[in-house]
Amino acid sequence: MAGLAGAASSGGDTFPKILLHNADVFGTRTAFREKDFGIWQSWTWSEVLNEIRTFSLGLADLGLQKGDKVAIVGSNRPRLYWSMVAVQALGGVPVPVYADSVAEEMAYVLGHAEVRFAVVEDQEQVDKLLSMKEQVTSLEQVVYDEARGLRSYDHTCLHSFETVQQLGRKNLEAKPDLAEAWSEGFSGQTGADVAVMLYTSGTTGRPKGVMLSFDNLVISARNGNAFDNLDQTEEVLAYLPMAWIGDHVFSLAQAFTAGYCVNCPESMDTIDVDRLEIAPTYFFAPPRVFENMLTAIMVKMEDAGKLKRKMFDFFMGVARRAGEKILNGEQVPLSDRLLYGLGEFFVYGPLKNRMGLTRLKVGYTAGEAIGPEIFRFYRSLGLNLKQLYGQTEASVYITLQPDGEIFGDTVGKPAPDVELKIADSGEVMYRSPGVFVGYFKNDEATRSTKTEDGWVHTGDAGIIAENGHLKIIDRAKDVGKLADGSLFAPKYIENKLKFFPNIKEVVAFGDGRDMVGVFINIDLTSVGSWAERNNVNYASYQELAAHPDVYKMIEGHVDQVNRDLSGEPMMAGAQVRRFLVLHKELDADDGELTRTQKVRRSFIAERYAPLIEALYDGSKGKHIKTEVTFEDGRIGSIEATVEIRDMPLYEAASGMEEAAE
Amino acid sequence: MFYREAGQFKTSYEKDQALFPIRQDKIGLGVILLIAFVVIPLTANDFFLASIMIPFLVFSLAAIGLNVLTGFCGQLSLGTGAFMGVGAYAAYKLTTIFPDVNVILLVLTSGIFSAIVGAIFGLPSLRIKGLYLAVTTLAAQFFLEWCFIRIGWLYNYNASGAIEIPTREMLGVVISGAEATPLARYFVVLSITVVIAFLISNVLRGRIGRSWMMIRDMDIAAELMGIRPLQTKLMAFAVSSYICGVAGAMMVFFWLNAAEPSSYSITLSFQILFMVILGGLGSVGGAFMGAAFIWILPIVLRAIPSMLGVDIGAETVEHLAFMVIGALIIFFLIVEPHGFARLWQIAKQKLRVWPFPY
Amino acid sequence: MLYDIFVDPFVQMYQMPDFFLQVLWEGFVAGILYALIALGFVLIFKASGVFNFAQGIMVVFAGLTLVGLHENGVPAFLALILTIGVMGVLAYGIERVVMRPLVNQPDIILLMATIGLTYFLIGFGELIFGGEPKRMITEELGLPTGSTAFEFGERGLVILQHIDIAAAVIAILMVTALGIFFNKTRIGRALRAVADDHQAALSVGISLNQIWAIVWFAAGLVALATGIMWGARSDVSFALEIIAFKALPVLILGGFTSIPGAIIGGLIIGFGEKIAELYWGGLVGGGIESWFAYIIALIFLLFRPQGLFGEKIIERV
Amino acid sequence: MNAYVGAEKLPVAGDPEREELLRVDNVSLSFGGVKAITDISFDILKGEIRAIIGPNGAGKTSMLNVINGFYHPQEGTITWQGKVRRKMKPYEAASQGIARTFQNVALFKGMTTLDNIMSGRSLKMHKNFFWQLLWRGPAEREEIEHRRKVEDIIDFLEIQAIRKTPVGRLPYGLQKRVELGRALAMEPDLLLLDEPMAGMNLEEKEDMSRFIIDVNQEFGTTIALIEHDMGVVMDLSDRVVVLDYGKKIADGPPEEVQASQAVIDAYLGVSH
Repeated sequence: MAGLAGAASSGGDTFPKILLHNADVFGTRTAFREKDFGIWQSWTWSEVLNEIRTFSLGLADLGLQKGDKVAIVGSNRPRLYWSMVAVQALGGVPVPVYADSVAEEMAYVLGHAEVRFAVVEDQEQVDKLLSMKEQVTSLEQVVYDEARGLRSYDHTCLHSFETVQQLGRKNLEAKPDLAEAWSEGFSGQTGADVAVMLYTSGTTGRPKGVMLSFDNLVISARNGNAFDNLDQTEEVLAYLPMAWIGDHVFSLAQAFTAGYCVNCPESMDTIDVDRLEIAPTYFFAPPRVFENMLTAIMVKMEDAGKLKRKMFDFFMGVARRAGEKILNGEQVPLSDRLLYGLGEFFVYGPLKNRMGLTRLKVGYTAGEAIGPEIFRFYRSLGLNLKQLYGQTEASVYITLQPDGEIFGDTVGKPAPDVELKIADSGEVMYRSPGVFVGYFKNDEATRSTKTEDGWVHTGDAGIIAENGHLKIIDRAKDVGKLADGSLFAPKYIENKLKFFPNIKEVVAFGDGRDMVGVFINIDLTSVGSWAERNNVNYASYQELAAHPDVYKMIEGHVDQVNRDLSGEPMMAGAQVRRFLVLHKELDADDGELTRTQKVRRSFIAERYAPLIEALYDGSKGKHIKTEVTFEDGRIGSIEATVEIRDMPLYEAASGMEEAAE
Repeated sequence: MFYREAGQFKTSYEKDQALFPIRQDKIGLGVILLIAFVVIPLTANDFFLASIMIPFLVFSLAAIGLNVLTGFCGQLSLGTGAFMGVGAYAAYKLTTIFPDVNVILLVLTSGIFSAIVGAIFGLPSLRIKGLYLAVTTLAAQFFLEWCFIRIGWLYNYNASGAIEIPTREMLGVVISGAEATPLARYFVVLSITVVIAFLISNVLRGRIGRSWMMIRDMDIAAELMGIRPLQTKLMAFAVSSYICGVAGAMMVFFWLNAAEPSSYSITLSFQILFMVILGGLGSVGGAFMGAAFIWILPIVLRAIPSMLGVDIGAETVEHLAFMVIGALIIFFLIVEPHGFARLWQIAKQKLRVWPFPY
Repeated sequence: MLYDIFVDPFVQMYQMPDFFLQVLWEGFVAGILYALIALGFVLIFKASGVFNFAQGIMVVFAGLTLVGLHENGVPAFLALILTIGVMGVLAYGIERVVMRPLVNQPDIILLMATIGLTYFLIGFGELIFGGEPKRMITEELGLPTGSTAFEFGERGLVILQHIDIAAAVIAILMVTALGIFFNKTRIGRALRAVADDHQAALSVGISLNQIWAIVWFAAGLVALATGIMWGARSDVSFALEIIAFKALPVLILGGFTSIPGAIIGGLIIGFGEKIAELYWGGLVGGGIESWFAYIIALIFLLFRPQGLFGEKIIERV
Repeated sequence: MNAYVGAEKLPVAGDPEREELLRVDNVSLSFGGVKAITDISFDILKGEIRAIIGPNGAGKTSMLNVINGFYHPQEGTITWQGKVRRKMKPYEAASQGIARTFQNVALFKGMTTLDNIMSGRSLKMHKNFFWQLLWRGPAEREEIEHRRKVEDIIDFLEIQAIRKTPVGRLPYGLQKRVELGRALAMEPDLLLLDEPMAGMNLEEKEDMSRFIIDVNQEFGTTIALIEHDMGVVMDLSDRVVVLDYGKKIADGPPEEVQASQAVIDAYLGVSH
């Protein structure tokens, strides 16, 4: 493995070893910060070593053994990150779990992983774990970070983070050579040992536990650091779920290998302010975050004064024309360069400042396709935003966009050390040092995903373009054919529609049918502000969604997409024939979305079967009643008559001309 | 726009509670101080120093003093002029009694007398609120003014009834009296004003400042939370009067050289009150802005006709200036009752969130 | 010393009763005039909660307009009517330009606005009429001049100026007229409704703006009367503005909203200050008139913060 | 894993273990002849949540005002921590450990959330004027020491996002929460809450109830509260005293009080 030589030359091959190294080399540099009690509480690397060591020793005292699984549940907090390394130092395996998953989901994961210990954030999580002690019989000890409300609980098996650390500290005082012994304990670990188990949320079936070794993570992280020249001076904001591979790599693996600082926000309410304060130099977000930021910008600008809006529009025009070229180092007329400089002062700079991206060195978006308009918007401001394509099974990195080779519709070239190929079925496959060890207690799945010689099925259909960049079309299994044989890639259509800010979510149907029909979810922020400006009155989401003016607007968007599709030879056959606007927002609480906010197609097909039926039987509308879960957990139902509209189609050849008119 | 705050995060309460937590503000303040201490002395002529800057600083300090009482503690006072007078007469008597003591020290000491007098006239504030309290401070104004006229001892029984400031030196430089250069006086006034403004800002952000604001915002709640109303109000009266007293002493020592009782009349009280209101109640920075407006505007107004080459009698100009000032005061009260400080706050907020409206 | 303070003045009063009576009369007249100014304050405060600092300058302004018009050849009575018209325009202007945009602002802001108004009127008045004192056109208006001396006791003499008698009579007439206006007329009742409850007033269909214009006009008329009376005693000059401050202690005594309070307060201050000045003032060098009224008010406030006729305030949380 | 001892409350009424914190004996209060409170006696035990309920105008707020020294009763005595107290100023009550919130939020409108809660620490801060002038050194250290305590409260009440917002701009529900924070900052022995949930929606009420219970359990603070929402009162309180027209008509555990005929009559408005 080529990349390993340079990257792994220092620091060690497991996180506990890297920790020792960092405490030594970066001792006084800040390693973690957390906005807590109003200020950014900070820890240097040597302090972090100390914290992790005492906690680790405390866990050992509580009886944590090599090979034990430890659940980590909660939002991004330094202590939870430390817990993972503390567990690893004892030879245990941390299992981060999505903190907002419902008890049932969590119980399955914890039971499957056979966790013995759990380190959790607060009372809410403790309650959740206590409620599932029947399902999770292996669970013995629970450690919590936040003591609030837990005073009166029985503490025989429940410990606060501090008391565990005190335990460790006491032992350390009693036996001063314990520190030495602790380091000794993990010096024998190798890169091949399992470092962490991450459960993939999976759009279908039960979650699977992906076992990643230290090598997987450490080498991938070092390659990533080298690729973007990341070093100990970076600042990142850890705000994505800890159970997600993205966060694990960015906020732990890369942070440890590069030695940079991880900042945990105060709460999800304050994230915008926290990002503004920290101004991360390396930022990672799914497209959704960028979309929301852009929507917020546009909505706010709508409320700005006329002059300001004019100025904004003018300079955004300049940015569209010249911004990306300047970022890519291309030739730009002097006048545009000057205007861009002016725009930087008046608009781009302040805009980046408000988003907290002033210091951004490189930003990534991944997880889903990002709208080309959105992508271009950020890049035209001079932000080095790039796309990457990755998976839990690959320790994130499969392909990356190198600096200067940014194309909106592709996800980049293979990352360092990654081999890529397209299977005969059209499915993308890869082989890399980051390839996972296997699925925990699920050899069958492991075998069907990972070939004997180490190639992994991504499950995505894609093509490699002439310039060597990978282009993803859809999930391999979702790509289907219409009854007339034309290619139907639902995600492709959905994404095209979702790139309109007014549309939040789309579900396309058509496999095996004679035409394409779609469900559309409007974006409440965007459409709501549109309604306000246009004096459209509405009392509820449902009313807004069914409003004729809204329908008209959406119809325009669908028409635009059909035109676009007609221009692409492979996709022209699958234009949208009929659509409807859903009366309720798709929601993870109702099981319609995954916890990472991806559409659960089959579930929706089942739940809204009558609507699908109506899409294809030519009716103009359909009455439907749907069960919903309210925020407080109550179950209720809403009903509505949903209108269905027909759309004209464009011919594949003439579509181009019409579009050009 | 100029406020690019991304990346300014606080890792300690010390920094979070700083007077100017935003870096750009710190830079701005630095620039202002640089101009005040270096650029103006190097470039300005005597007229500018003696007729604009020195009075402006003196009034700023007095406005800060009144602001402590009215803006922060919510107690309306119309006796500022008299409290300034107490400072002036006290300082004058002190130089007579202790001719060898540094005059700056005496000016600073004179404030203590003013503080005592202020606290005495603040006593009724325990029972009296709002406009009624204003009347009691008017009592102080007229009573003290009368004292300045009738008690000859205060002005050393001069035939003129005025106090005249003797020449005093510090470090070999004449800083008071007719021979003192405007530059020397400017430096003294500037230093005292800046230091007191800084010190009082410290008080205002701490426990004591908070207790004043508690009384101002909701006196009943404050009392139920353990604030002793009388002590707290008296302290505000004393501190406010101290600052006004020092300003009053500076007024005669470093600006006018001589003063009559009428220098500290009710007109002065109103002038200072205007500075506070237009500058913004409850803002130290606003006091400077208010003082600049009220002091400098008439000078500019008087200068306009001659600049335009229009030949109008000096008296007419004076009358017109009065009208314009009166009208502008009403105009600003209507536009922004919370004063320039609020206007600046709004502008600053706009700059911070630029290009967004909020 | 103690003798000078506690005994001697009373001995004097007894020994020279004519002088004492003269002092009382002086006090009475001063009191009436203070009361008239205070009345102007009360009218406006009652209806709009504005502490009108400009009342003093309005007195001067009214007086100057009257005299100024006459100087320019306008017959006295026509000048009087025109002046009333000017005060009406002024009241309307103030309501439109100053009060209406500042509605619902805190007391202190409104107070400041009236001080701003004072500056404006001083500048405006001086611009038109010049800064020199003018003689009031007392005779031209048909007001009495001269004086009558009453013999008192064996060798005593009390002198009553006719204009003072006229002032007293006019003041009494004015108060009576205002009393009738407030109690018997529709607008008067509306004014009282506004004073009691703005919301209620609105709900019975009275325009607040109208009412404010009317009270400012009424205050303007009172100012005109005060200006004539006071001008007849001394001269019409901007120095008169200072007497506005005298109205403050009067208000404190009488309460900010009570018309009888203003009268009684004015008299107390008038009597008190003259007696104190003439019998005790000499002990401390004289001139105590300038602050004596305030000290009375201050002492009074400490015991009765709500004034003579104000209602007791019960604080609630 | 062992079951935890739940948030069940220990019975308080008549519990000899519990010390008496405050006792009101035969208190009567009138304003200019109008009787607001007539001959009322009750006690508050350490660590309990005591509710004072009654129809509008029953004298509940007056009762609180008497307890914290804002009104002085014409008759009767108040025994605070074993000492009978005479006429007492409100700030003395505060310094002896009685804090309260108000029916109509009485926050310091010109200050931020943080400063409002800091103001609750006033009694515990002592650095004199001259240290304050200097700021650096003792005054700053003291300020920070108390800031930490205040940040604990902000964290406890989950109001981090509004820390530096002027309270005037906050919605009503949050203002009430800030006010509770301000009272908590005084670390009182007795916390008086005057209609802590007035004007709140269901969700806000639930939050507030949780905070009240948490305050009582986490800090052991004794709480006396006035509340209209009977459901809330029954859930929260250990004992309830019912007033009507300034007189006490019932006193006891919630269930008992709820069943009392006098109480039912009072709430239904049966004439006397």
